Formats: sequence, C-alpha cells, structure tokens
Amino acid sequence: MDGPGIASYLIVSAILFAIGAFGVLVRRSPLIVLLALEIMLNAGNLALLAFSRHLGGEEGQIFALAVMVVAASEAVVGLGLIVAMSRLRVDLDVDKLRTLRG
Amino acid sequence: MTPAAWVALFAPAAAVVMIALAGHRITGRAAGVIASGATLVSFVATVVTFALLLRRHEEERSDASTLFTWLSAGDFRVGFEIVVDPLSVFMMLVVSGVGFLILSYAVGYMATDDEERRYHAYKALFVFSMLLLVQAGNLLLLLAGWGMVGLSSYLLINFWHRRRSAVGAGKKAFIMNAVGDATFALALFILIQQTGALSFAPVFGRAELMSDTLATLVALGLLGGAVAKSAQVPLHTWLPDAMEGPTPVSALIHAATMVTAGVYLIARTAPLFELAPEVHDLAAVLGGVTIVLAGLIALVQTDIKRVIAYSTMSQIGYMFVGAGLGAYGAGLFHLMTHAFFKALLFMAAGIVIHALAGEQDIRRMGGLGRELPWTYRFMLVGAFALAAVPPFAGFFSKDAILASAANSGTLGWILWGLAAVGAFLTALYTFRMLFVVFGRDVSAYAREHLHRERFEGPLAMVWPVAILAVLSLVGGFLQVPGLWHAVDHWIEPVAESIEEASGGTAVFSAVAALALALAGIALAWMLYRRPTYGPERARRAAPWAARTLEQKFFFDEAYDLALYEPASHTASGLYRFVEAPLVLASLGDIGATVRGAGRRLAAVQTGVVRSYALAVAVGLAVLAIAFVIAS
Amino acid sequence: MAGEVLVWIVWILAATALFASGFAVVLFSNPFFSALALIVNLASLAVLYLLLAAEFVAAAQVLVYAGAVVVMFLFVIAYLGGRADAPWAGGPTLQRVASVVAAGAIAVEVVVVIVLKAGDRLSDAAEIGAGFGSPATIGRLFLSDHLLAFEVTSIILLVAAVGGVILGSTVPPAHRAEAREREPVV
Amino acid sequence: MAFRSPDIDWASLAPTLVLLGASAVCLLVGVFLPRSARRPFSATVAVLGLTGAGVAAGILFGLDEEASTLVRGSLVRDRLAEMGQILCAAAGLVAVGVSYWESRAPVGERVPRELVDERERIAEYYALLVAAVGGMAFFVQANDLLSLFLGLEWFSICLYILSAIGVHRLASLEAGLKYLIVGSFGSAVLLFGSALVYGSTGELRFAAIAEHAGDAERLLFVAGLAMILVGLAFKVSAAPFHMWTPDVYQGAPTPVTAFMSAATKIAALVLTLRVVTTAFPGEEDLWSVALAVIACVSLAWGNLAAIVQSDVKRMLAYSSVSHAGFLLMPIAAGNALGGRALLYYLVAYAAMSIGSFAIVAARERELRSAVTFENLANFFWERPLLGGAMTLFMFGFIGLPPAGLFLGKFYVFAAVIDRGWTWLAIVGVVATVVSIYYYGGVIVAMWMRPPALRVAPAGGSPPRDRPLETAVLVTAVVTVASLVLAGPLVDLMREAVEPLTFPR
Amino acid sequence: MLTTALIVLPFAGALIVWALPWQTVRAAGGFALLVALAELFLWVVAVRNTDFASGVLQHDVETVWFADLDAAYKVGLYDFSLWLVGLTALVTVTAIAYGMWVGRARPRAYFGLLLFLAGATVGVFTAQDLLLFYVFFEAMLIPLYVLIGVWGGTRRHAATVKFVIYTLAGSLLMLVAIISLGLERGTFDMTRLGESGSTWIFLGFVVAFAVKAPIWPFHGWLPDAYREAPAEVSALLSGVVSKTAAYGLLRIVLPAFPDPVVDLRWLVLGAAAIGLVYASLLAFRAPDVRGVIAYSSLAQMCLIVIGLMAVNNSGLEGALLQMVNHGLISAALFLLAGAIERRTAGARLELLGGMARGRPRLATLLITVGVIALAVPLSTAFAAEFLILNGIFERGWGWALVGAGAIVLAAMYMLRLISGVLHEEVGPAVHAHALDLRPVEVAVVGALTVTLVALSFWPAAITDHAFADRPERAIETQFARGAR
Repeated sequence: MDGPGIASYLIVSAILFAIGAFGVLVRRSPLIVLLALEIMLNAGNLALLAFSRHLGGEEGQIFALAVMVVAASEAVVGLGLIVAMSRLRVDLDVDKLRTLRG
Repeated sequence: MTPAAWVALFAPAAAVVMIALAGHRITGRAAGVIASGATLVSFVATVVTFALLLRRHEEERSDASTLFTWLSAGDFRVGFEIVVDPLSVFMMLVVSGVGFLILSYAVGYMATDDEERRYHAYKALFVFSMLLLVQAGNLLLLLAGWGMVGLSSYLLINFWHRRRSAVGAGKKAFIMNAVGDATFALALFILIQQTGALSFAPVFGRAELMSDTLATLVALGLLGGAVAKSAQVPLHTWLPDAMEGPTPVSALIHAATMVTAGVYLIARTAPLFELAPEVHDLAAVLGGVTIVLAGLIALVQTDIKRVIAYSTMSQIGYMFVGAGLGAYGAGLFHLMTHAFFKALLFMAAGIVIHALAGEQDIRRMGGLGRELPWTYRFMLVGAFALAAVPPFAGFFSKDAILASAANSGTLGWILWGLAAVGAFLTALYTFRMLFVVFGRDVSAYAREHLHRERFEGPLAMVWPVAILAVLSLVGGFLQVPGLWHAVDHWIEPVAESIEEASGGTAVFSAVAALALALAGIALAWMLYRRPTYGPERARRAAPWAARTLEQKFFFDEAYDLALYEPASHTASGLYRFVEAPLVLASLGDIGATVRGAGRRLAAVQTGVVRSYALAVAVGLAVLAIAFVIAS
Repeated sequence: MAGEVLVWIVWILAATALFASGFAVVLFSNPFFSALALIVNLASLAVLYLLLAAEFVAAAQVLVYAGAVVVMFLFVIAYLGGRADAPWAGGPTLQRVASVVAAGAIAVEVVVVIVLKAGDRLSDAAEIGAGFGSPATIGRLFLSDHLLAFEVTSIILLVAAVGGVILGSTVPPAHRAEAREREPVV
Repeated sequence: MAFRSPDIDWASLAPTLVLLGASAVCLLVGVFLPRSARRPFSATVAVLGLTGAGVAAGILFGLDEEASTLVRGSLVRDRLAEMGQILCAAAGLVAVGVSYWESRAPVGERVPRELVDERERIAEYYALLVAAVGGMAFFVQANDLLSLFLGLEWFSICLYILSAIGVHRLASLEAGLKYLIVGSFGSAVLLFGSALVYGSTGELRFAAIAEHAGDAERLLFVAGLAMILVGLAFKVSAAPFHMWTPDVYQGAPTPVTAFMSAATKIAALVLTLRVVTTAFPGEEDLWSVALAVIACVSLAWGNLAAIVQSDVKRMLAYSSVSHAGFLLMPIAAGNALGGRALLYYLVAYAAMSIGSFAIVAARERELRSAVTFENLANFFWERPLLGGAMTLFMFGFIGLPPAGLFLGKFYVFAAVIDRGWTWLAIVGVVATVVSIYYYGGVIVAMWMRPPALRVAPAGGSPPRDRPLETAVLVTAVVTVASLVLAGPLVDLMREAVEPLTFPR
Repeated sequence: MLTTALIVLPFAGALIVWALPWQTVRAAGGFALLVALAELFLWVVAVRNTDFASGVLQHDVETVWFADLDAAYKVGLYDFSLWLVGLTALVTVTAIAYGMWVGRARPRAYFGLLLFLAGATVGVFTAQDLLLFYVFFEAMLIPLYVLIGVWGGTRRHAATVKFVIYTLAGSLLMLVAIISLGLERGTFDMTRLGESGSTWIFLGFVVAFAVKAPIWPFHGWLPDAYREAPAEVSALLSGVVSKTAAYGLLRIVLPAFPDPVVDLRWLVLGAAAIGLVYASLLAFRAPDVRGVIAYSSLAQMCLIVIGLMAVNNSGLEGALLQMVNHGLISAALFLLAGAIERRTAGARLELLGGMARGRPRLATLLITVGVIALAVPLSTAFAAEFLILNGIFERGWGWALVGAGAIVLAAMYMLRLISGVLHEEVGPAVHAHALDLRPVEVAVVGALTVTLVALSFWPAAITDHAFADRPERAIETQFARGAR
C-alpha cells in the first residue's frame, strides 16, 4: 500500500473522535453539538474504512455506509427537535435545558 | 392416705377459684367463710392423714403420690407430686391448723374493708401455696410452692395498695425473695446435673456422689433461699416492712407459717446440708446473729407490729440455730410453738389496732389493760411464751434448742451464748411492749379513739385468739427435755436430730436461759412499767448506738447504696449512653448520612446534558484504560 | 516512488485540513461557520477514504453528507438565525477541563495502543483487487450478504423522516384558536 | 457479475416483519381515516401487531430447538432472541393500554378529544411505538456488530422521537434532545468500539470474533470491548452512563417512560448477555469484573439519588438505574444460572416497572400535574385497585413476596454466589435496604398520609380508564404469577439461554 | 393437606375480607374473626390428628415449585411447630376480636391484613423449604408495615421505616445465607439439608434472626414499633412474629450448623446474655407501659435464645415452652396496655396509678399476667425459664447465673409496671370515670390468661408433646457434639 500505513489513519481517526467528543462536551449550542456528533461518527467511519483496507474486506465499507445513513437520521431528528424547541421560544442553549435535573 | 393429702392441698385452691369466679355475687363475709372453710377442710384432711400415718409402722411412714407429669425435658421428668411423711404432715398440721384459726379471725378483722373478697382469695391462695410447699414431693414443686407463697405474701402485703409504703414493702419482699428463689434454682440445676432428678429420694440417694465443692454450692443455694424466705441476716430487711399488710396476714404469713419455711427447707434437705457441714454451720451462725441483731433492733421499735416482727426474725434465728446444728426436732418444735404464740401475739395486737382504729404506734397507746382485759391476758400468755417462761410453750422449745447447742462443741457454745443473750433481749423488748401498751395510764389518744365492741372485738376475732392462747400454754408439753421427745421422734424418719445435752449441762442451760429471761422481764418492769428517764438516758449515753439501732444497722441504706442505686444508675446510663445514641439513633444517623450522600449525588445531575456525556466519556476512559492495563 | 510521495503529500494535506476543519467546527462560535467547516471536514475525509480505496464511500460522503445533510443543517441554521455562543467565556470550568482530559485520554489511549503495540501489525495492508471499494462491489454486497443492513438503514431513515415531520411541523393555528373558543382554559 | 440474492428465511424474521407491517398500517391510518377513528383503530392495529409478533416469536420459540443463523450470519434465530422478542412485544402491548387515554395537552389546557388526537398524532405515536418494538425485535436477533449497531439505532431513534412527542411540553422536548445527544454520543462510542474489534479480529460476526480473538491485536481488541460495553451499558442505563435516564424518564410522556423502562432494558440486556458470551468469552475475566463494578456503581448511585427525589417518576427512574445494577449482576456472574436469573428478573421487573409507571400516569391524568410524594397522599384509599397494585409493585421492588422480583433477586444472588462473589450479593443487599427508604416512601404516602386539600379537577373525577386499569392488572398478575409459576417460567428461561455457552 | 389448609385459610380469608362489599367493622371484623376461629379449629383438628410419639414431619405436602434449584412447596408440621401454629391462631383470634372491639377505621383493609399476617406466620412455622420459609418470613413484613404505618400512633412513620429497614436488612442477609447454604447443600429442602460447617452462612442466619427476634444489639426498631403499633398489632408482633425468629434458629440454624453452633456459642450466648440484663435494666427505667413490655419482650427473646443455644433437651424444651408462654404473655400485656391507654391520657407510668380501685377485672388480669410474666414459680413461664437455665447450666454455670440474676430484675420491672398502673394514688392521667374492662376485653385477655393458667397447671402439655424425635436427628447428634 502506498503512502502512510493504516496505523496513521487510525491515529487520525482517534484524534478526530476526540475532537468530536470534545465538541459535544464543551459546546452549548445544540446545533454545534449535533455537528460534533457527526464528526464523532465520521471518525468511526474512518477507522472502519482503514481496517477494511487493512483486512482487504469490504464489510467495513458497508458498515461505514450504514453509519452514514444513521448519522443522517440522527441529524434529521436532532434538527427536528431543535426546530420544535425554537417554537416554544426557548434559548438554543443546552445548558439552559435544566427543567429536568436533580 | 394420699387422697386425703390431695384434698388438703386442693381445698384452698378450690376456694380461690370459687371466690374469684363468684365475684360480686357473694358477700365479703361469705368469701371469708369459704376461705376459712376450705382451710378447715384442709385441716381435717390433714388430721386424717396424720391419723393414717400414725397407724403405720415407723419405717413405712412415707408415701408419695404423683398426679401427672408436670414438666419434662427428655428423660428429666418432674411430677406434680406430693409426699406424705412425718415432716410434711407436721408442717401441714401447723399450716392448716393455725391457718384456719387466722383465716377465721380475718373474717372478723376484715369485715369493714371493701375489698374483703380479694383479701380472702389471696389468703386462701396463700394457704394453698404453703401447703404445696410443705407437701411437695420434689424440689421443683417445693420451689414452686416457695415462689407462690412469696407471691401471695406480695399480694397481701400491698393489699392496701393505695398506701405508697405498702406497695413498696410488697415489692421489696417479692424481690428479696426472688433473690432467694434464684439461688434456690441454681442449687437445683447442680442437683439435676449431678443426680438427674429432683424427687427427694433419688436426690438424697445420689447426692453423696457429689464433690464437696458442689455439695457446698448446693447447700449454699438452698440456704440462700431459706435465708431470704425466713428473713435471716442479711436478707431480712423485707420482713419489718411487710407489716404494712393487714394484721392477720402478718400473723399467718410473716409469723406462723411462711417465714418459717426456711427451717422446713433445711430439715427437708437435711441430707444435703449434712454433706456440706460448713454451710450447715453457716445456717446456724446466721441464725445466731439474727437472734441478737433482731433483738437489739426490736428494743427501739415503736410500731407494735414491727416489734413483733423483729421478734419473729429473732425467733426464727433460734430455729435456724437448731436446724443448722442438726437439731431438727428442736427447730421444728420451736417452729410449731412459735406459730402458736406469735400468731397469738399478732392477733392480739390486731385486736388492739382494731380497737384503736388502725393505730400501731405504741407511744400513743397505754393503759389498755383495763380497757381490753381479755386481750391483755392473751397478750400476756403470748409474751410469756415468747420470753420462754415455763410452763408456756416457748420455754420448752427454746430450751430444746439451747440444749442441743450446748451439745455441739465450741460453735455450739458460741451459739448458745448468742441465744442466751437473745433470750434476755426477747424478754426485755416483749415486756417493754406489753408494759407500754397495756400498763401505765390510759393515753390521750387511746381515750379518744378507743371503741369497744361487744367483746373487745367481733367474736370471730376473739375465739381463734383464745384457742391459740390455750395452745401457747400447753403446746410446750409435746416435748419435755429429758422426759419425752415426741417431735424429734416423729420426724426422725425424715431428719434425724442430734442428741441434746443432758444432765448437768441441760439443767445449766435451762436455768441460765430462764434466768436471763427473767432478768429481761425485770429490767422491762423497771424501765417501762411507768414512763422513766432510763431509756432516754441510755440514748444520750450512746447516741451512735441508738441511731444504729433505729436505722436497723443500716441494712436498707447499704442495699440501696450497693444494689439499687447502681442498678438504677446503670439503667439510666445504659439508656443515655448506649440505647439512645447507639441503638435507637443509629438508623437515623445512617439514614441522614445516606440521605446526604444521595443529595450530593443528585446534585451531580445538574440537568446540563454535556455533563451527562462527560460522565460517559470519563467512564469510558476509565474502563478502557483499565482494560488495556489489565491486558 | 513518486506515487508514494504524492500519496504522502495528499495524505498530509487531507489530514491537516481534517484536523483544522474539525477544530473549526468545534470552536467557531457561529453555527453557520461551523456547518461550513463541517463541509471541509467531510471533504477531507472523503480524500482519505479515496486513499483507502473506498471510492464508493468517498463519493457517498461528498454527495450525501456534504451535499444533503450539511445543507439541511444550513437551512435550519438559517431558519433559526444562527446565534453565536461564546464557547470559552467564563474561563476554565470543571466541565471544560474534564472534557479536555477525558477526550484527550480516549484519543491518547487509542493512539498509544496503536503506536506502541499495534503499529507493526497494522502497517501493512492486504492485497486488494481492482474492484475493491467500487460501487459495483459495494452494490452487490448490499444486495446479497448485507441486504438486511441495507433494508434496515432504509427503515431507520423512514423512522427519522416521520420523526422529523412530527417534531418539525406545527399544529395549524386555526385549531388552536378553535380550541380556546370551545373551552376556556381551566 | 453473478448476482445471488441471499436465502432469507423470512419466517424467522416474522416478528420484526409483523411489527413493521403494523407500524406501516398505523402510519397510513393517520392519512386515510377520520380523526375520531384514529385512536381506536391505530391502537387496535398496534395491539394486533404486537400480539402477532409475540405469537410469532412464541411459535418460533416452540420450533427452535437448535439455534441457526440467517442472512449470512448477521442475524441469529434462537430461543434467546425469541424470548427477548416475546418480552418486548408484551411490554409494548401493555404500553398500548397505558397510552390509550394519554392526553398530552399542556397542563391546565382542556381541549376536545379529537383535537388532542390530531395534535398528538396518535397514529404516528402508535406507529413509532410498534416500530420501536420492531427495532428491538431486530436488535435481540443481532449476530454481528453491524446488526447490533443498526438495531440499536433503529429503536433508539424511535425512542428519541417518542420521548419528545409531547411537543408542547418543554420537558418532553428537553428529554428528547438530551436523550438524542447523549444517545448519539453513546452510539458513536459503540461504533468506534465496533470498528476496533472489527479491525483487530477482521470479523463482524460474534462467533467469528470469538474464534479470532486469540490472534487479534489484543490491546485494540480490549479497547474495543470496553467501548462496546459502554455503549450497551448506556442503553441499560447503568451508572455512570445512566445520567440521561432520570431526565428522560421524567420528561418523556409517562406511557413512553413505562415502555422504555421495560423494553429498552429487556432488549439491551438480552443483547449484552449474547455479546459478552458469544463474542467475548475469552475476555470473561475483564468484562465480568467490569460489569460487576458497573453494577455496584449503579446500585449505589441509583439508590442514593432516588432517596432524595420528590417526583415519583424521577424516583422510579433512579430505581431503574439501581435495578440495572441488579440486572448486570447475573451477566457478570457469567454462568448459566446467571442467564436464567437475568431473564427471570427481567420478566418480573418489566411487569412491575411498566405497572408502576402506568399508575403514575393514572395519577397524572387525575391531578393534571406531575406526581410527587406529596400529591400521592391517600392514593390507596381513593383508588384501592391501583393503589393496591402500586403497593404490590413497591414491595416487589424491595424484593418482598408476593412479587416475582423477590425470586428474581434470589436468583440473581444465587448466580453471583454460585460464582463465588458473595460480596456482590452483599452489595445488593445493602442497596436493597437503602431502597426501602424511597419505595417505602411511596407506600407511606399512599396509605398513611392524610389527603391534601386540593381543588378537584373540573368535571369531577376522571372517567374510568379501563385500558390503563387492564394494563395495570395484567402487570400485577404477571408480577404475582411469576412467583407462583416460577417453575415453568424458569424452565422456559432455561431453554432460552440454552443456545449460549457460558464461560463459567 | 391439613397444613396447606392452615396456611391458605387465613390468606383466603384476607382476600375475601378485602373484597367484602360491606365496610363496617362488624361485617369485616366479624368475618375475619370467623376465619380466625376456623383456623383455631383447624389447629385443634391438627392436634388431634398428630402423632406426638413419632417426631417425624406430619401432614406434609410437597409440590415442586421450581426444579432448577430444587425448591419446592413443601410444608408440614413437626410436633414442636404445631404449638407455635396454635399460638398464632389463638393470638390472631384475640387480636381480631380486640380490633373489632376498638372499632378500627377502614376495617376491611385492617382485618384482611391481620389475617394475611396470620397466614404468613403460619407459613413460616410450617415451611419445610428454605425458600418457602423465606417467602413467608418476608411476607409477614408487608402487613406489619402497613398495619403500623396506617393505624399506629403519632410517631408511626418513623417507627415503620425503622422496623422495616432493620428487619429487611436482616432478612436479606438471611437470603444471602439461604442461597449460599442451598447452593452448598444442593437443595433447599430443609429436611434433606444435611449439615454445613460454614461460619459465615451461620452468622448470616443468626444475624437475620437476631434482628427479627430481636436480640441485643439488633433491637433498635423494637421500642418504637411496639409503642406505635396498635395494641393488637403489637400483641401479634411481639407475641407471634418474634417467635418466627426463634423458630428459625431452632429449625434451621441448630440442625444445619452443628459445628458453628458449638464454636460460636459464646458469641450468641454473649449477645443474648448481655441483652437479657440490658433489656431488663431498660425495662426497669422505661417511662411508659409499652416501653416496659417492649423491653421485657426483648429480654424474654434473649432468654429464649439462651435456651436454644444450650442445645440440649432441657434448653430446647424450655425455649419452646417459653416461646408459647411469652407469646401469650406479651399478647395479653399489649392488649391490656391498649385497654389502659384507652382509659388514660397517655401511658406514662409516672402519670398513672391507682387504677385497681374499682376495676377488679383490670387489676386481676394485669396482676395475673404480670406475675406469670415475671416467672413466679409454678407459673408456666417459671417452668420454661427453669428448663432454659437448667439447660444452659450444663453449658456453663455463668450463663445460668446471669439468667438467674435477670429473673430478679424481671421481678423488679414487672412489679414496677403492675404497681405503676394499679397501685398508690390515682394518677393525673387516669380518666376518673374510666370503666373497668368491658366484657369483650375481659374475654379477649381472659382467653389468653386462662390458657396461661392452664399451661401453668400442666406445662408438660407442651414439653411432653414436642421433640419426640429431634428434627432429622440433627439436634440430637449435635447434642452429643455440643458437649465437647
């Protein structure tokens, strides 16, 4: 295989995963949280594809495609929720969603 | 023979049930008649038993009868069992005979009380218990009767339960007797362990196999019971207080029968005591000490019943000396005569109290001899008997004990000495009381409160007293030193008495004791015939001694200090320092801690969704790192 | 050799873009810019996918993801008026520090594991045929071995669509008014 | 380009397919039927679909003495899966009864029923409910990581929407969004873990993973295992991955909570059991300890936090966290006894959990406000049937007879003690003791508190809620029957776990 | 079948009472009373049909419950359990009758729960399977919890929570012990259990029973529960329910753990002996009527445990007899306490007194029961305590010494109770016109008292008809071993 080895891809994927996780953990805008979640799922995809390449089997690619769809679905539901909340005139700030606590 | 004994036992029990069930449907007098009638039945049945026993050959005068198994555990079985033998019949005669007289007296004495029925029921219960005690065919049943008399005694002492002092006295009597019961029970445990039985014959048969230590412990346990029940030093303090009960109670329970049960016990378990000579001697020593101690205290008592009560203690001391030295016959003989004359004294005193509307303080009495001449005469008979002046009954029985002591070596002579001092004291305090109450001039109080009935008291109260007076006069001839020993002989199959002193020693003993008694009477005459300064001067001369006597040698205080107070403080301390903070509050504290932890944990749940994801991330990091490290 | 150098260059560029855009997504205060950064991010990922011989996935990535999903995001952001938040206002809080630590720990852990232990074994890749990752291969797999996965993804999508409708649509205001008229608020 | 479509044993997918069909019918109802007919019709369809699925799974259960795989090994057909399907379908069925008269109108606003129906999108509600059960039915059959991930997402997305379906209540939306964010986070973790496992073994199928585990890159493999465990523990709502649970359970419409609390646990736990035993038997020493620790943390956290709650729903949510701890114990035990214990416990727990949330729903409808310990006062004396059932459930959660959970606890403890982990059983005991505080609190409120003075809801007492009462009655009967008929039930569970090989 | 009938009858009665259409005390209580009387009758039938010579399990039924762990519905009666069943039946009758007389609110629930409690208790005494035993053991908690919590005194909530937490903590520990034992022995059948040498399992059982009995220092729940519960519930609780713990020690611990019993006898005996003295002292200072009864109950349970731990004929027979005695005594005392409380404003002893005057029935019954309670010789309690102390004397004279001392203390606190209520001047809390006991009260307490008096006349009625053979001879083998 040309270029960097699979390990390099995996390292990239792990760092990307961490970046996404970091985004989820620190951002308060639900939109950006959703975006960060997309990054996390994509990091998983990158790992899947790298392994797929490493193993020479295509299951990883299939998995990645399925994940892509799932990610899209989550985005749809998430956006729907955000829209619904905006109708209730709620600030788009996850930290202010604190009616349920304790 | 045994059927009659069973009848004797259950007749009073039946009376209790009848009175209890009848409740308000019968009058108090009827209840009294039932109770005394039942006791009469007991007495008649006892006489029948006695007659039947008398007809038998000396060796065969013992018969046991078991109704059913009362208690069992494996191979250990205790029957509801009575024994009919000379000793038990002797006691039955005293109990049911004197009991009948006193119960009859009580019908009159209690006629004005509004809880008369209860009284008669308790009294019948006592007679049942006492008969159970003396008839019991094994030690457990004996202990049962032992406890039951304690119970009846408790119930009767605080019969007038609105009086705080009566209630306290009842409790005190019960608890001190419970101590005795406990040591008694412990002795039985050893016996069961060693002999596997509690019936007299097997226990005595196998007891010899016990080690000396165990035999001593057994005897000590039994002695503990006897001392408590018979109000001997040091478990004697309840008896004077017990005078809070109605006077017939004092006569029956705290003079004639129950308190002498200790003597019976020692006689009954003589084989065990003989295995432990030290304890046997201890019994005698305690008796001797009690004689003097009680006699001294009695000198300063002002309550007519308490004077008699201390004299009771003192007289039982004689019996203990007798029984403790092995002179069972003498002890039991004194038990019987004492029952006669002490019941007589109490009942005569009861008439006085009755006549003075319940007053018991001798300082308020005086000159009653003229007002209550018959009572005075009865009392005089009792006093002479108590002071052991011939030919009254007390002389013969006390002389028998002294003679036996004189024949028992050094210890015997020491005890003889104590007994002789006791004889002097007895005469002194008895006649002090007699002179103060009946002599002198009629006191202001008596003038004001005396109310005479047709014959100094209701007839029901007088005739039993008269009978007892006769018995106190002639009862002593049952056994005359040197001539015949009917009592010794009678109980010999059960407990063989030691030889009395004879010849010169016997004469010396009798004369010396008599001399001391007469000296006591003479001293009383001088001091108390009319008010003198003698007693007051004596008091001034030795205030500490007077105080000691008035405080009864500080036994009550000592017990309070040594037992009651510590127990009470321990209880409060336990509650304050253990129960409340550790046991009761423990859960509350744990609960508060848990709740606090819960509150903190719930506070972590801030509602901020990012923190939830963070928890997942942290958990994941920890788990993954742990896994990697573990691999 | 030249090919390999080229691959390296492309890889480095893509990876750099990936990280940069990733951080941009996370750190931009305006969601609109974040969404745009995500497009870059997804595109650089697609490049990496290509390098991993996943052609079809790379294509799908660009078309479906960058093209559709992100556009949807942009619509919503536009609809709501992308409000900016200040991600770092207020200094380091426990949540932030812990977030950095936790996210970093996960990344470092995997990286360490890969570098230290798995690096050698993962360095080489399997020999693959020409059809590897091609639309044809993937399509055949989807309709044979992984038919079920294919069907299920469609169901999930359908469910999500229904959810989007339920959550996103509104109750006609007429009905509301009607409701109020009929029965007053208790 | 030979194209060969796989042989799919459609019959073995029957439960899922029936549910999908029912869901589709429900959706169409929303389009074609007049509003007034939607509620009864869609509910009927849901009932039929769920019953059908349950029956189908039951028939398959009867047939399948041997386990078999389908669709090239990505799914499995065995009794464990079918038992899971039956239980999930049953939970759904009861949930329909609980949902039937649910009014999600904002508090204080009274609206006509047909309007409520319209607003609530009743048909879509049932469609999603049935679809969620369908997802679970698929999920429990999963035999590879891909099916696992997809099944999980399937029912999760349904649940996100269901939680948020009370779109006019902020709490409901909040619950939905929180669930979605944390849930997706968990999914991403699960995905990354799956990728690592896939990469290190080269396999997606569970059995194959186990085969190749020996020559896998071990560190990557165990890191992947950790991530998969976290993803599953998240769904089980085991601490510390549980933090969404109280918020979501409290915010979601109560019938949804009832359904979730039972069905999610069933599905997730059954699959956890399958994954750890079939895919990771060699790593038993790792996951058993990990699960035991997670169980302990769940017990501690769930119980302690539950004590201080005042909202009954939230308290029950924390209680479900603590029960997640109990439910993880038998898996951690890693023996066949544990397998039976898990399934048996699940039956009793699911029944009681739905039942208790249903009663909360009933009280909510009566009061038109959230149910707290305060306003539960005197409940037993007002509603003896529901109150009696709630009493049964609360005593049952503590582990007192005549509820089956009593035996469940017994079995769970037996499993861990059999493994030699008596300490774990002791932890369970301590947790149970702590739990008396809050379960007892409910009983105290219902029986012993004098009724608070309150304004009766306009229109007098609420109409009798037959479907809900039926649902409660069913759960109560199941609760008791699971104790009385423990023998046959345990035999069933024994057959259900037969396909698995336990490491111990 | 007879045993099953004994168990099922109260449960069925409870269900029927709950479902009755009438809400009056007369209907609900009357029906419950009928059921309880029927139970008593069934017990009499059982006594008549029991062979006391054989000593084997009788009237037994076995149905597989779940074969998985060899747990079965197995019930039956030993000669000694029969007496405890009888105690339960009798006390239940009196409790229900008393409850009717008092006229408890919400009668259907109340009397149903009383019957439920009776059923569970009978179940404990008859279960021959560890798990079944545990089921019944726990089932007793539910009615008690509610009965105290709903119908109790002013501080009932705290009392309830405490009671339940304590007892449940103990019994869950027992669950762990049961499981461990069952897994170790391979069966939960108590008749086939064999012997175990595990100290930890032994301790689990002991602690569980020690909480339930209770034994010092696990009695934290006792004062509050006994004070706050309705009088008849306290009667059942201290009279009957506490006996299940002693029964558990007798039926499970002694046969199954012969070696630990010997090795750790000092521990259990130590706790019981301390508890005996401790409780007696606290009873002596308890400020109120129920406090005295409660602590005396604790003392008595400690004494019973002492008898059990003697593990010899005398100790066991004595303990069994004392279980029955104390059941009757404390039931009677609590009912009397209830009667006293109805006639006074608060039952603090310092505010009571003088109630004997004009109330002969109250006085007679209280004194009779009281003196039996303090084990006056010839009473059945005396017989039992004598056997117990005799039994433990063989194990060590010191224990008997402590026991004998405690009997003196018992006299102290019981007399204090009797005098405090009945004697001296009329206390300020006593309602001046309070009547004597009414006929129902007399009948209820009288029934218990008459039984006690009858037993005093013939304690061998029980001691001669129990332990004809030790359960599976286990205790007997242990007896031999216990001697070392």
